[in-house]
Amino acid sequence: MIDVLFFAELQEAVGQEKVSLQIEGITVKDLKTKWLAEYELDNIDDAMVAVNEEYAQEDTVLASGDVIAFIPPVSGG
Amino acid sequence: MIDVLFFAELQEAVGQEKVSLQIEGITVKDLKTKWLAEYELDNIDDAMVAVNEEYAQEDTVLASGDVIAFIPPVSGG
Amino acid sequence: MEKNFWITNEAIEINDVVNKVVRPEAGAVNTFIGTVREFTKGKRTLYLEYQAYASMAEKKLEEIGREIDQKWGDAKTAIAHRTGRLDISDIAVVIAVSTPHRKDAFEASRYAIERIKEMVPIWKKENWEDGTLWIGDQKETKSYKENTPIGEDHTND
Amino acid sequence: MEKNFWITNEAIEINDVVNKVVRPEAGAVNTFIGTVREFTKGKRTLYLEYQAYASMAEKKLEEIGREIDQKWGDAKTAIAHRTGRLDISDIAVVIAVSTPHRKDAFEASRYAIERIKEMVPIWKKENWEDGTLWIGDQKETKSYKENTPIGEDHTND
Repeated sequence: MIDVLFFAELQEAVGQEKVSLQIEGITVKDLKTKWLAEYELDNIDDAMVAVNEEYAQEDTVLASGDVIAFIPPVSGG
Repeated sequence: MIDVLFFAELQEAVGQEKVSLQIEGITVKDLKTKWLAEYELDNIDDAMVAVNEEYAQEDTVLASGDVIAFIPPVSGG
Repeated sequence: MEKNFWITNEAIEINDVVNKVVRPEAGAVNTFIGTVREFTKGKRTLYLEYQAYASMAEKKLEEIGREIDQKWGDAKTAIAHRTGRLDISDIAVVIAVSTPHRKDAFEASRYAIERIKEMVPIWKKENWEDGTLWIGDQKETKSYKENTPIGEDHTND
Repeated sequence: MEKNFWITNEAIEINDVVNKVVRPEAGAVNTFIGTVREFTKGKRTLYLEYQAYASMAEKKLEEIGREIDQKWGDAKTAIAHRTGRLDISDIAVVIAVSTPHRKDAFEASRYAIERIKEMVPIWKKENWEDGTLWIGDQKETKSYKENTPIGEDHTND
């Protein structure tokens, strides 16, 4: 199982902070294009991706227990 | 009468903060070379001069009531 | 509070941040304080809402502290960022950097705020009279390489 | 306290200075805090004594505020400088500048401390283990033109 976290406009689009999925061994790209397609997140490709709180590439393979976060363009400060 | 103020090492050399002199119509340069000569202030030429709290040149002519301050190199901050 | 880098839902006390970096070796502390500005390009902000991926944001703030250490040598950094609803003039972020000499403190503090705006997972939602919007304009103003944060931002405060 | 520029014999509260410049138009406040450093070039300071020509110093600090207004437009500045005996890590000076955007706040705050070190009549006396000295090294490190302050200083903090 992996946890997928959403923030800012993505969180509002999904309607929740976290989605848990019974998958593993797929890439971040697969997660976006296949497993999250149903949410129709237009802006998800603008988001950075963090795996276990570190920025990661789209070809990162996800293991069970990973926490994946989609990080829309940040605007702190 | 004019008041002459000293600060930092000049104040310690003179032994007081303020000297009042019954003079007027002289320049700052005269003040230094004639009226303050007795104090043997070796560093007075390193000091800036302020007349009535504004920086002034050595050829400024002093009027009665003026406050002249010798400002050694500053080191605030 | 033990941490030098933290996300909080409460008002930030400037002294709490500064006190973490004052030390005998330092002669200079530079502090950057980000406050909520009422008008941006003529548009009036009523209030802001800040959201953070708090655990990751604290790690990234710590990382900025380490970057500063490496770049400026003898520097000590503390950063606090607030989340939740902030009204006009409320403090959103406080950065404090102490160094032996002032030039480094200015440079490192500036570096910290630029890095926060590049890569720390914190978002602000504008609440105007006529609507709301999550802000995040890197797409227009900065280069992304493979969706990891690089480049310089040009946001406003 | 009404003044935005002041010399004081008491401890300076950072908030007192910052609060004078926080305003709805500002999104950024830069603060420079000068603290007493223990070691300078390997020599240990026990404490410092600051002396000021207070009335003129306050005028000159105000003048720096006006210079900042002219150079950066929408900026608000407050500066407090302490006099008397200061121990290690005590705060000697606090500068706060608020501006709509952060770049200006950093630049103006840096400008303020450089100008203080050039031309505000304040002096510090070093008290080391083996002696004392009024500091003031413009003669060696900066150019004077007819004994009025110009040029850039290179002092330490």
